[in-house]
Amino acid sequence: MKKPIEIAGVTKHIGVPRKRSEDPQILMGQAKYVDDIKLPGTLEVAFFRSTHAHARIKKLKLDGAKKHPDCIHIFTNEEFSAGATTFFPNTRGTLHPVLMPFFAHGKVRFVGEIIAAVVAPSRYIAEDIVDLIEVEYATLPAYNDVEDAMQPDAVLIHEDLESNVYYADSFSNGDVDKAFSEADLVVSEKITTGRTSAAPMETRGVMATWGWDDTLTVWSSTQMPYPLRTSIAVNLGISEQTIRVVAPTVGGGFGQKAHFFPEEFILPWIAKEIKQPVKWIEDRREHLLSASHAKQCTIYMNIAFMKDGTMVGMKIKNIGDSGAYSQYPWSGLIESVAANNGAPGAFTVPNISFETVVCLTNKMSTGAYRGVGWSAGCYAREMVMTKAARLLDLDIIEIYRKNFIRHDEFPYTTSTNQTYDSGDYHKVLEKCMEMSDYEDTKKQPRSTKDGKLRGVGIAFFVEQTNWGSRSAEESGFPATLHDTTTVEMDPTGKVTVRSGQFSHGQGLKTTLAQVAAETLGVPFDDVVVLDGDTATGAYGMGTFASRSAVIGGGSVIRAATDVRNKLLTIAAHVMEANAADLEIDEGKIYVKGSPDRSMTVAEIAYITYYDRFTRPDEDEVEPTLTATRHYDPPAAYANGSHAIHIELDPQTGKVDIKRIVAVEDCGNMINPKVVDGQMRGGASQGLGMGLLESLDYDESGQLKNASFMDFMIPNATTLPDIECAHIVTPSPYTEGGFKGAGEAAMLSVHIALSNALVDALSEYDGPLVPMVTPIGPQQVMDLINNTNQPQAR
Amino acid sequence: MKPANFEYFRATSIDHACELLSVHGDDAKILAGGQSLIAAMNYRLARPQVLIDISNIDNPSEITDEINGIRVKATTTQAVAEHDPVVRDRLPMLVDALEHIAHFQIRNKGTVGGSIVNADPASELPAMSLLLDAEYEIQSASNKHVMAAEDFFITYMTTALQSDEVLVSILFKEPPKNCGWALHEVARRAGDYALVGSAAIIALDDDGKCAYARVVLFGVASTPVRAKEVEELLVGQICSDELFEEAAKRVSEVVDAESDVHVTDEYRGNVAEVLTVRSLADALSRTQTAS
Amino acid sequence: MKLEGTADFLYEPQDVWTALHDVDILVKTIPGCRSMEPDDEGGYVVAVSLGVAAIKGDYEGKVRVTDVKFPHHYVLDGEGAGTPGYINMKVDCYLDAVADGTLMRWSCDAEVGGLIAGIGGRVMTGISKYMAKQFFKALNDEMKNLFEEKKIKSA
Amino acid sequence: MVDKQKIHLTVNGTAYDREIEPRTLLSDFIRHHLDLTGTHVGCEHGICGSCTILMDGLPVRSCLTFALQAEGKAIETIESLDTNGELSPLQNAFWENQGLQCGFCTPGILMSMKAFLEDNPKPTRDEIREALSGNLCRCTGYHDIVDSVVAAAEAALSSGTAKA
Repeated sequence: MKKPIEIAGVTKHIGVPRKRSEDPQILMGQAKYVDDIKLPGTLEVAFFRSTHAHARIKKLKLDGAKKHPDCIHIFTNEEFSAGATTFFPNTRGTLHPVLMPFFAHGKVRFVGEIIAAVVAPSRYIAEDIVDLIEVEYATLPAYNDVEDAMQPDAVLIHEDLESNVYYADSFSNGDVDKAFSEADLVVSEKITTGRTSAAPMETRGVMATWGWDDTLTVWSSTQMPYPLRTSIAVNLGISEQTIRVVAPTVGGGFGQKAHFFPEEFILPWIAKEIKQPVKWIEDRREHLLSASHAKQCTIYMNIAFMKDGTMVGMKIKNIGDSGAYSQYPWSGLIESVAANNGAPGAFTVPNISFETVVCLTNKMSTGAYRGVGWSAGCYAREMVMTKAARLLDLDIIEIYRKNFIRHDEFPYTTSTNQTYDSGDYHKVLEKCMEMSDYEDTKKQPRSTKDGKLRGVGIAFFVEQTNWGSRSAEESGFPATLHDTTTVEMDPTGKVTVRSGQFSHGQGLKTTLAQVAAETLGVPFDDVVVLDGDTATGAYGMGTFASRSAVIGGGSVIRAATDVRNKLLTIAAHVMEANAADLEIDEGKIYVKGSPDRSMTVAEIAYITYYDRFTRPDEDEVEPTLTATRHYDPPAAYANGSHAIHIELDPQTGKVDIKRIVAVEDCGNMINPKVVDGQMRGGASQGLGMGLLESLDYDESGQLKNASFMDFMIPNATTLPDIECAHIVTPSPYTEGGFKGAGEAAMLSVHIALSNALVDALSEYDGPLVPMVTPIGPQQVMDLINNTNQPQAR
Repeated sequence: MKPANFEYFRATSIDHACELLSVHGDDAKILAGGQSLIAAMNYRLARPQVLIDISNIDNPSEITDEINGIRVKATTTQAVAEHDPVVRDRLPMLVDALEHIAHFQIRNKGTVGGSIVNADPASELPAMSLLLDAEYEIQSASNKHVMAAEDFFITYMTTALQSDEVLVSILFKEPPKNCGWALHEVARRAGDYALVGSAAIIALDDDGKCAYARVVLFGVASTPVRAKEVEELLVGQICSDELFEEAAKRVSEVVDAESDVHVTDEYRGNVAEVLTVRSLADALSRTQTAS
Repeated sequence: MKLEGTADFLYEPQDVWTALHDVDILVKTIPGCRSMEPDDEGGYVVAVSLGVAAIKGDYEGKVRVTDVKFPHHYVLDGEGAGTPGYINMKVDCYLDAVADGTLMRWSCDAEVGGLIAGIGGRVMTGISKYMAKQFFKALNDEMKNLFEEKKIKSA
Repeated sequence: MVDKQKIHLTVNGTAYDREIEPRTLLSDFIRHHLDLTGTHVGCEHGICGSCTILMDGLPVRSCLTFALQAEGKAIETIESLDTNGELSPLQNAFWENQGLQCGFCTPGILMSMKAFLEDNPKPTRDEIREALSGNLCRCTGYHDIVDSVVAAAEAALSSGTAKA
């Protein structure tokens, strides 16, 4: 493995909590999101979507709708000539693709599936016309629960499959049966995690227009402009270089917008058919019905323990709920495959075996959402560990310490063949315990004066970050992922960074500029980062899976280092010095030890471009100061810990969150303020999963809470301040020693919450350990009512 | 999510609104703050063909001090009522309830009358109407009449208000001096509709017996419910936690609890009992400090 | 959505049965019923306007009576669709002779889809119960007019 | 087809006369008729608060208001806060304290907080959270927004004016 580049010079920019350059325009309401972009003559699209979860379409009646005076056109599967798939060639060949058609043909498989697209002068009118469309359905049994859909006699959701299970695999390492037979305690539980949605505040949206020269421009609220461009080219049969994809300001994605959705192909196609720009802005109901869902798994978790808390074996069956289709590019395997491959977490689990099953149901398909797989997988493992701790009369802390991978064991290859690069788990845990007064709080009485129950919970996570090809491989995804950056220093010494990453809230315009300024030795304000537009960036996979700081940052370091070296070579020639003796600092190049012998970066840049008499010969050094570099790094594993204090009302099941502590080790930080922001945002989403969020379907496949009134995400009173701290163990493998930070932030919050609940109820007969998410008042009361009254210890 | 077409009329007065209603009848809906109606229209659940907007009549917000209580013009925004000095002084429990309605941005536009006519069993003002023996002044083109809040609520979003009638004002009666009151609700987040809510008023006579009691539950059944059976058990008695628990047991007889996506009917029944005990206890503690 | 209830009638089961199968009576008594026409499959095509307050919807659908055991039991099968969504339901009805007339026990298993399912869920059960109540009240009133003389003079 | 109706109102100090369909939501009127796209639409049923604007000085949901209901009213939107590109103290506090990430919810939050701080120039963190509870944010976990509002309050007090 190549040794990472040392960042030269004094660190003036990396590690600085600077404020974000993208913010002023947002704060002034000047940032442009998809729906803010106006093209003259733009028509609007509204979709007619299935109201049935599983049915054959007997008759589609468009006559009434077409008679509407303002109906420009109605498109259905019949007119949609292009290949009807959202497949992207980026997953295992053996897997049945289970593709989502752009338009339903023959049958519908979930409520919200697209049947027709109406084009009209405004969204208002388009919806009037949608109301006039009629369908005759022949209904089929709908499946909400994977374990019903798995039954041999279940009706097939996709007739070209033999069963609703389209993926089943198993893995084993060590002697699991022996471990279980020799263990002092085996805890076996069924854990189910709720179906949720990333629910970014900006819903999805697409606008498309064709130029006079047959070039296509697509604006989409996406996290991955380049893969989307390729996918549009492949699926619509357009040559890729004539397509420009722009991701303008995007109002959050969290993984959900790192997919290809039918709308992103339908709109460009419609624009071509009707020769006018078209726009579709998803409304919130559409969003909850038909933007990818996440995190719903049914997990049978069995762990074998010794009396002292040592984990000797783990047996898992993880059944992923794929929804009605496989969502690409990641496929419906994303939850359960990622979960099982990361099953050992922070622990040495010598003997492990798992089964991974992915099953179809009649719901919107499951896709990526912050902490993919691990949110559910870790929860299952940890709830079983928590129950074991109670049965063995240990604190979960003792089980953690007993089983942690020690800092002197890195690099450490887990029993599922993931190679952890770095970390100091004990140190992070101690820090979190200390900040949260964990041990002292445990000594306090549970009951408060006003009849509430106090509880404190802690949890620990390891997160695989920076999805390049190798991270993906270690998670069980044979995907090819990498990124490219072009660094250009122009004749005036100013710097443009062209990135394939794309910032939609993460502040990459700031952090990537910090990395470039650091590497080049120029002032921060001299650097501009271009992202989100395939016309001005460099081919990259986009921003998701905690990858951008590491892969984007790493490729910036590589390209900027090339430019820096070239700059120094030329400066050495011009200044008649030895390149090795030159230093660059904030735009000034000087000879080490004698700062009076100096020139500015701008002077050298000018000479490089415009003064062939002064600069070295072309055959010695090529003119211009540009470099393009690529990066596909080894996996790097972040880790961290959350602690939560709650007050529980045992009569109503209401949980109040009193304190949240978050400690994270994401290696070297580029901008600690941005990292804190990630930690706090992630904590809130983790809490949402643990406390509130659940897309509830009824037995006939109807989503019962298709609104923000009943599908609840945290508001400002749901959670308190979030106290953050950082432990830094740089990754020895990655450029800059960075590890990812984004998803880690939500991985153990819901676990800490449940542990706090367990602690609050620790004086009840039990142990009472929740095996579900979310835990609303109902679930808390169910937990309590399954037992006798409190008993004095 | 865009509303369907409708014809829009801006009423200059309540009389004008009634006149318009008599013309357009069943197809017309009154638009006040619109904080529930417009949401339903955006979803196209509601598709009235005619909207009669009373939010811009002359001085829509009017609160008058009357001998036996406070009269609030139906078009008064919840925010105005919430901050009105007279209301704060004479009906603090109403202020408490108003503060529980959604969020301040909603209360700036949502009206007192609108929330009552919308008759969501989980919302606070219908419950307060029962708690404060409210009387509704109702008008149509042809007549005016007064209806007790008790007779007003039929089921979810369904009231005794006829399609040609407008709610003009609400008289919230002032409970006995030195009474104590309390409101408790469980919601999943601040500002959400109550999963279960309970409000109570208690006044004591000179020898410390319960002379007056009001107990109301909301968010539990298909309408807000006044729990007379509970009140009867209290009046004339010396208040105690035991008595409250005894009385609260009757809640289950009074309410026909409903299930939804958040909690079961059983949860609602049990927690209604719990919150009733709490409201009563807090109300009592406030009576003692009141005089 | 599952619902059940009972209704008392001061008439013999066969009279109640007659009323329950009389199209004119049903049109008058089913809340929001606009029309009910026999179809060629032995059932009826029904048009109803259902809803509360501003939330109203027009539905067109079919009803069919099956498992007929005159005058004690039948099943009402219905399906309807309209802009707010669709409703499929099966109502199981038992008519038992009791001392002062007939006791009707009914249980309804309804599947509701579309907008109302996703947004109106919270109110659906309550509203349905209320409409059932309305229906039986209206039915009793109708029967008064129709066969008052047959009314059972209970002791 | 329903006839259009006349509307007259002022937005950020500019008077506008337009003819619109009665069903036009104020949010769409501001965004698409006046091209003031800083006001965002996140749910269209009044829960998320992204579309919050000031109507006669009071924060309201522009998605739960028909444009015609704003007849004769004075509307303020996010575009009114800065002075020729110079951030207001409130905006600046959000920049300094990273009170935003993706920024979609930010305009609604700024307009809500502007009004809130005028009513309550010296709020506690809990009061701020209560006031923020009508504006959903999916990115920040709210902590940094609360910090921003605290900072804005302090800035306003030290500069001797309650105006945020």
